Amino acid sequence: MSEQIEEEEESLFEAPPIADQERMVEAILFASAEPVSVKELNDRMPHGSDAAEALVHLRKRYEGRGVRVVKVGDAWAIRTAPDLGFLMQKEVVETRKLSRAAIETLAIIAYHQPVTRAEIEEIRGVSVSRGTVDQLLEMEWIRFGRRKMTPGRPVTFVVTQNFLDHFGLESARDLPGLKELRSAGLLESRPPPGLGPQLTDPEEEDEATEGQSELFED
Amino acid sequence: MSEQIEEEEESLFEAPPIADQERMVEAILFASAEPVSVKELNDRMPHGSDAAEALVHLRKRYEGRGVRVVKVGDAWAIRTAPDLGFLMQKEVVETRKLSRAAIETLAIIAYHQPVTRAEIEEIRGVSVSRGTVDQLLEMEWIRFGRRKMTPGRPVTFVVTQNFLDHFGLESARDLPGLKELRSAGLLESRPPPGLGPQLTDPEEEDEATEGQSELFED
Amino acid sequence: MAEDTDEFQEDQVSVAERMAAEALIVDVDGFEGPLDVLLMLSRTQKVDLRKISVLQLAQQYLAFVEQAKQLRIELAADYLVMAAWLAFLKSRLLLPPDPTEEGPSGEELAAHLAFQLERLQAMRDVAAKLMARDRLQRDFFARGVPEDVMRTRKVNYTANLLDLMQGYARIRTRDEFRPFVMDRDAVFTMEQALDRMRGLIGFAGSWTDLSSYVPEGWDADPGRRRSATASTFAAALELAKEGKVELRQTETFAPIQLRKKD
Repeated sequence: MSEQIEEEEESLFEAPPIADQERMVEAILFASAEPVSVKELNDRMPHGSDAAEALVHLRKRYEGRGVRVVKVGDAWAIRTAPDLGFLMQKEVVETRKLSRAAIETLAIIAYHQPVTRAEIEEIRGVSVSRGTVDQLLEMEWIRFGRRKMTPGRPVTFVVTQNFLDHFGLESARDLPGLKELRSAGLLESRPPPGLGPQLTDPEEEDEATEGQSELFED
Repeated sequence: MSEQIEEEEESLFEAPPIADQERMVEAILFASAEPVSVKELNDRMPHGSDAAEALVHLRKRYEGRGVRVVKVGDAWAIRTAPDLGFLMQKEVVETRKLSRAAIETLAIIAYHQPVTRAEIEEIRGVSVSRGTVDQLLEMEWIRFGRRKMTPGRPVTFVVTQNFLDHFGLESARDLPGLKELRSAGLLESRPPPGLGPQLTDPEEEDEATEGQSELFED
Repeated sequence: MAEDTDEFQEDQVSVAERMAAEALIVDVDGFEGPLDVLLMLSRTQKVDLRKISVLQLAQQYLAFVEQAKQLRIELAADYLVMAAWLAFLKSRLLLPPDPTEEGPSGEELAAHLAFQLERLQAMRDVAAKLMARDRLQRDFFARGVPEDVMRTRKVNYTANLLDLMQGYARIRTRDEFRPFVMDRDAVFTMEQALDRMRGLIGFAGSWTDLSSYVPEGWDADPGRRRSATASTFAAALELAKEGKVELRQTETFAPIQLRKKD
């Protein structure tokens, strides 16, 4: 290394070839903790170097690359290309069980669709928070159905194809009924008489099939 | 809408063109002072990317430039070309001066790894002070390897990725003079005559090779 | 004439040797043990370490220790151990081998010492080569402004069909919902069995069939019998583990017997 320095000192006024100067600028910008001005580059490079010209070449070389040579104030630095900023993030994916409120709301929508918020609340016996519905919408497990032809024309919710895919169902009609839930041991006791599966409520039936067929339209 | 989602999900598994992957590897390596493993590169890049292949291209691209793409164990880093060190006086970090004992201990660990403290002492003919080993551990140039399958199951020492990085080695196999030492039989642990073949039982040999490969695993 | 020169050279060497030895003694603290001193001494022989005269080396070392004693320099124990070992080695090398004596020959020991010296020298050489390499942040450099990798947490919520159905079932049967529990009528728990047996083993001085501990009224219905037998067996194992009873069984599937342990 010392030989090299000597050589350079000998050739005091002969600048290294521009390609070498470009390499030097590249190395300095890479290793520096702060942007480096043209003056400092020239001070650090062998006598007679022209950092400004080397920078023009270097800048061109990095065009379209993963990093770019950028001007910061009156100094120069190497920075990540803006479109690759996403690589500087590491996503940690965590899988969590849906909350009980969300599961119940989802279940009601699946079994009763199309169903309004008021109906969900009536079935659950508690109010449904905005966050729960939003979460299910965001997950694309439910979506808005058509408005109900009742006073106020409330919006309804239906389940999506995504929902069916996730739960491995061909249609919402494949969801087991209460009787099957019971025989599968998921229900302990018989429901009080009169509270039978509302899925077969004649009044609702039309709406339900309509809503369900809607699912397969799009 | 659902169709669109499906499409997006499909394209999740279609890797970006290799030229783009090369840019991404470039950006990640430039952004990191520490070597980045191929696994981490793949984890951070879009699904289906092949960082190893992109690295082949990138390495070639930087041949002869002011910075180079270097392999450190099973990780990769960008480092300035060694011939330009003279430009970087400002960036020089003074490393603590190592004692002669520490330097010798380090070399013995590097060339004989995995090696126990007793073996180091055998080679140097003097006991190894706690401080020497502690200093090397603290510098993260050595770490504990797996225990040896000999009576007492002593711990062993191996060199780290930091060690390789610091001395510009791709792997411990590239240590200077390693081949010559091996062919001269100077890396064998030859037991003192009369002590029986305690140290060279075949199990040990396995351990030794395993230990070396261990370096390249993590 | 030729002889003269030789003599002269020999003299020269011995002077150099003497000076080296003195330097060694003065410097004894700077040395890293007896092997290091031996390596230093061996350099005066100016030969390949593999062909070194161990005998001569041993003599040099012993002279070194002798001189150190005269200068009343306190030598660490391992220097003296080495001196004793080298004196032993010297005697082995000088005396004709005794065929009745077991153990390694003088030549073997000498060869090993030469190997150790060569290996130590080799390690020193590569250590120097290693330290002379281009080094990070001295000759080549890492990125000056590393960018932090932001860690973002993304939560994926999930549920399965069972969650969904259980959720629905919970709502539909809310009024008469109770958590799903097994019908315990036909279950004899291990705690019950253990309580029962703790009371009974006091009387089990001789080998008794385990099945006789199954409580009355539990042997008619097969379901109840199974449960009681299983829990009694588990309780017997627990008591054996506590060292309160001994168990034995003559062969596979034969009745299990137990008795109190004193």
